[in-house]
Amino acid sequence: MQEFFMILLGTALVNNVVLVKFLGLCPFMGVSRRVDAAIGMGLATTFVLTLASMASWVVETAILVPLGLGFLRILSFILVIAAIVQFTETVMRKLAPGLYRALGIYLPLITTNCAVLGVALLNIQEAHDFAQSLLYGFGSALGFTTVLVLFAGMRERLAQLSVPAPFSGPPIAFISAGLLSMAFMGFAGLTPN
Amino acid sequence: MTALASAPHTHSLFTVSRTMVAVMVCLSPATAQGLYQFGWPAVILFALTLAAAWLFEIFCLLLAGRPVAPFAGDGSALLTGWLVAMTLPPWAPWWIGVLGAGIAIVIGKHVFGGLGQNLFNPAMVARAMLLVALPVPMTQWVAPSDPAHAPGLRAALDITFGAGAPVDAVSSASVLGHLKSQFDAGLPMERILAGTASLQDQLFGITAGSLGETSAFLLLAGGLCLMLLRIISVVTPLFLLGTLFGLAALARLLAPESFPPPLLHLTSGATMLCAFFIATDYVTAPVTAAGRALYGAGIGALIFVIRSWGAFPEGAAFAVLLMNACTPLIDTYIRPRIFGRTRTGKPLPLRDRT
Amino acid sequence: MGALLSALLSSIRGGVHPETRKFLSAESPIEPMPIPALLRLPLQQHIGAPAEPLVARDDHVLKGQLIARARGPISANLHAPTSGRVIAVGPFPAPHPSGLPVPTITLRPDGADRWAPRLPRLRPEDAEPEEIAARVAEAGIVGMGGATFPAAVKLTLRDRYRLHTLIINAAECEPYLTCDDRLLRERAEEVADGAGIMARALGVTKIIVAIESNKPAAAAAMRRHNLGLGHPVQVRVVATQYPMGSEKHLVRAVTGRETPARALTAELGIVVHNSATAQAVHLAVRYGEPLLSRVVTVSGRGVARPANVQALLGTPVADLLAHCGGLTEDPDRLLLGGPMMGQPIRSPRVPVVKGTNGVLALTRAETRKAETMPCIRCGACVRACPCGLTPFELNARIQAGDLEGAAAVGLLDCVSCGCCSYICPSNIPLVQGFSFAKGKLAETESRKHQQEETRRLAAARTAREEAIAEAKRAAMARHKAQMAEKKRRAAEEAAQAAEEAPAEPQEAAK
Amino acid sequence: MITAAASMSALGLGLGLLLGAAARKFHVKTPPVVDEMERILPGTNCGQCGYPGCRGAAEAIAEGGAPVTLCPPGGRDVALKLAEIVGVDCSGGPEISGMTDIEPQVAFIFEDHCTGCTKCFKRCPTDAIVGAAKQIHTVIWDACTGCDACVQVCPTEAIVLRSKPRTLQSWYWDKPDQPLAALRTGAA
Repeated sequence: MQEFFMILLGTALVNNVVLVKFLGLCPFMGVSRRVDAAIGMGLATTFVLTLASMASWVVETAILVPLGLGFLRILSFILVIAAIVQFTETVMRKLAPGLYRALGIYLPLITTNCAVLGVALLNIQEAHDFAQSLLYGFGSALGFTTVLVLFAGMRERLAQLSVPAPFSGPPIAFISAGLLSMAFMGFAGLTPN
Repeated sequence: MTALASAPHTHSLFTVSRTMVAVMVCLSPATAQGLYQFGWPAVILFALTLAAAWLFEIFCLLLAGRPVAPFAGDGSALLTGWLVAMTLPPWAPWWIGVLGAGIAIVIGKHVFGGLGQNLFNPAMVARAMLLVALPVPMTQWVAPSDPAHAPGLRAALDITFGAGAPVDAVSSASVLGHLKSQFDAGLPMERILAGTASLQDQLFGITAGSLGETSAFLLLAGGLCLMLLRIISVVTPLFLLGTLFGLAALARLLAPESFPPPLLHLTSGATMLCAFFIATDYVTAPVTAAGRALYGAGIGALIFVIRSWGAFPEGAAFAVLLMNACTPLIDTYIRPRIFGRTRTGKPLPLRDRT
Repeated sequence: MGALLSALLSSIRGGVHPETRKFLSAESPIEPMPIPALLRLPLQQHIGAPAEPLVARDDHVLKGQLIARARGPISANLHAPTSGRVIAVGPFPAPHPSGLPVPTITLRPDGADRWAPRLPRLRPEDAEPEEIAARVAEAGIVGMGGATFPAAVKLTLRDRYRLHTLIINAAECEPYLTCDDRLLRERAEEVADGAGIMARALGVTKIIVAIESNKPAAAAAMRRHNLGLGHPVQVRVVATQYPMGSEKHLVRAVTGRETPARALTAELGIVVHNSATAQAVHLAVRYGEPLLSRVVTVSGRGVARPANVQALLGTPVADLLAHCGGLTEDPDRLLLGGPMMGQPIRSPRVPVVKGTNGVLALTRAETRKAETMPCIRCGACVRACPCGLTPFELNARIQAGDLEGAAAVGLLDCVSCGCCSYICPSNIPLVQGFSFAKGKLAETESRKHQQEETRRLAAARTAREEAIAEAKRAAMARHKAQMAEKKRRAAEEAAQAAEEAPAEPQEAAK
Repeated sequence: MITAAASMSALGLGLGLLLGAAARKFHVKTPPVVDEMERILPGTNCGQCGYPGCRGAAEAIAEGGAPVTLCPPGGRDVALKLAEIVGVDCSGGPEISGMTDIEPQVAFIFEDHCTGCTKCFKRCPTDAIVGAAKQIHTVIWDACTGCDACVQVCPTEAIVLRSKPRTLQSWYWDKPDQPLAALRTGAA
């Protein structure tokens, strides 16, 4: 049990997928304008990422390895992820239309979110079994959501400030993200890997 | 008859510069003890950092085309420079001080738009950036020397501006650094504790450590008098020290051989300075009492986590930055209850006879 | 000791403790004032619709004569404060920071001060509640604490709500003002009697007079005269804390019950009236005297001799200041009401109205005006706000232009008491920002409402146009049909005529 | 190579079927956008946007031909609401913040020039002008939208557009400028 907790903590905080591994930066910058949109995006990505880690592991062990099609790994993973995102989109459009409009273009863009594909590939690279890859996917998604919501809170406050002209808008957002990433370096060395 | 202004037409005596001056006065005992103990190099470094902070402030104000007089005089730049200096190693070279002040004032404060607008505590931004970028010069601790054979003024100038501290002078690590290195080397906790300074020395700062962080007792005294002046609220320091002490005591109970006694956490490193002077910084802390409690507890817990398992011996800087990132969210969701409304904002039900 | 004592008394959340500076005028008794040369009486001295003037230029009026009638349910009558000649009924700058002209009756007193026939005296002990309410409305009495809500309307609340308590608000938490204090000390029995009359009109048995702990003499005077129309008047000393005088906060402090947002205190069964209103009701019901004058505190370091003056309504501020020895220096602020919520005025020529409880001339030392610095999020305003709002966040959103965001965070629950601006270490004019935001939101709201109205008008017009066009087309069609009919009939006749016609010529030819 | 192609197409086919089922199960009908937009526009068909009435403007925006800031009487609020529907994210954009809310303009008739020719109240889209033949006309300010249709048609140019006078009730303090806070960044 202790080992599972280490994986979860490790991927969520220590090797945070956005601030340490620098994956999934475009939705991180794109959807963090409002906190409620950020929470929606975080939940959608968590749903997709967890499902994608499991599905990619299944595809890997069930199809690619027995048939020796390792070179098709990225293609098949992208196919699976795209299907899951499309499924999420249809579900969200029915159940949460407000959130659907708030996320706008960024919902289908989860397919191209490098964090999702990155985590799936990392699962394979570190030869996780099914449970580990599920936890790894869920942990990194949790890290992504936490950082995204934190950053959305910061950007909402930045919008209220009167930042000097050369820094107003995206530049100050990038500087804040940089400082946030530096703060996350405090977690360095918390877990072995 | 001056131009018309809206109500109210009178004001209290509580002003910005008054609060900054009060904080600096309460910081001075601990600083004085640190400067006395680490001799002339520390004094020069301290003065340099303050001056650099003030000059950077004026430079940024001129660059932004804003009136200099009211800001330079309000002492906020001096206070930031002071806090940066307090966290530096006493005999660090001069450019560390200037660089720290520059980062704090320019990146920490003026990029966000000046006083009251920064998201992160400027002093902690500087300390974290220096710690990450220059690990070696930032961890050169100096044993406290009695003034009899401390370096003279000329020698001090050489240390700060010249070749840097002579090698033999840099010996014992700070309490936490000693703890971290020995523990990683696998020594049992009891032997490590025997090697560190006695509790009494740690309390009064007769140990190696940063320029102003050594004397926990004087910092505590300064913090309490700030509370009496009602400049800072009791909530943040109470929850910070409480959570840190609680977690440390719990860990000590569960695994005595791998955790130091809880009191050591309070008296060592930047805990006291962080609890009373950094975590209570108005601009980057939440506003409501409940928000400040959560903020203080968060910092205390993170300090404990980083010190126990993290790579850095001193976790205060990162803990503060992480909780600064949470402040906007805390302020959005933890709000005072509006008069005549329930906590969720709907009008009170009429049958409610409370 | 006082502070300790007041801490034990019921206090409210937040609030500030400004220097009261009531010592300037607390010891000078209420003094009458000679009739000024001109009286200017705005038609709108109350909340609600402005009154309708009944007099015209060159009319001669007597003291107490009705010169403007209330218009609509929420309005108030206006009476001539003294006998004289009406020299103008037209626009005159209002006693308001905007200085906008409002319709005003200007009266030149003739010095005779002859009374018109007064309203018949009423024995309140056996008068019907409706009778009392009618008399109060007839006398044109409004809330004298500054809110100026027509008092009669409040007295008719009895049929809609189950009322059980009447609170007389003598808290007077604004610094400098001592008019309620003096009123209680000198005319406690009138206030008690007025309270009793109002209690009878409201049908309540419990009467509480709330007085701040910094006015012990007033509390003692009120305890001596504690019988209002037979009902025992309970004197309740509350903590000296601004804004204790705010209606909802006083109810919270005295009875512990919190009025739900957007609701009246009457829904809790409690009605609050100012002590001066009670005294005015006493005069109106017992002696048939309408509201003609009121006690005004003239104070501030800028005034030579601070005093409490029984001034006629419509007295120009300049005359009032002259009566109190004039100004010692050019004041930094000249305002009506208290320093916390008072309104600055552009010139001393504007008149005193029913809601003016103070005229202050404040010097620079008292206003402590200083440069506005940026907000450092110190949270002092959040602690000071009695309504539990976050003023610094409201200000940040308003400055960034996000007024809807400010409204979502509680801007509309702000009562503009001034505590946040008073305590702000950066001297930020928070209340002015909130007034701007509320005004702008109201303006946008009314513009949106007007857009809907104009859309309805546009739709109605196009519908009418089509109806007219339709009718015209129908008329044309009918007309064409008739013409066709006529032509066809003419053609038939012509055809018949043609058949008969060949027969006739033959006869003629024979 | 065949196995690769076969497995991929099988995978693709399977997922496709899954999505088809999900799409049918979660189908949702979206309201016609044009009607929604028309309801937001003021509806006075004043033509200041250059399109034939508000319906025309709504259709133009729907096709994407027209910017959301095309309606001056609507001001910023209408522009922001339209932007939300169209999904254009320009809350901070220059043209939205540049659209300062113009003071509401209303028509004003100079009585000494008015000859009572009734041309104007026939043209007024909201019947805001009151008058009869040979009688002096006047404008009801609450009903007037400032579309200046009457100004163009008046033979004696007796009508001029003027901002609405402020009353004591509608007066409010102006926004306190905070000079020392920081340089304004051009935001509204």
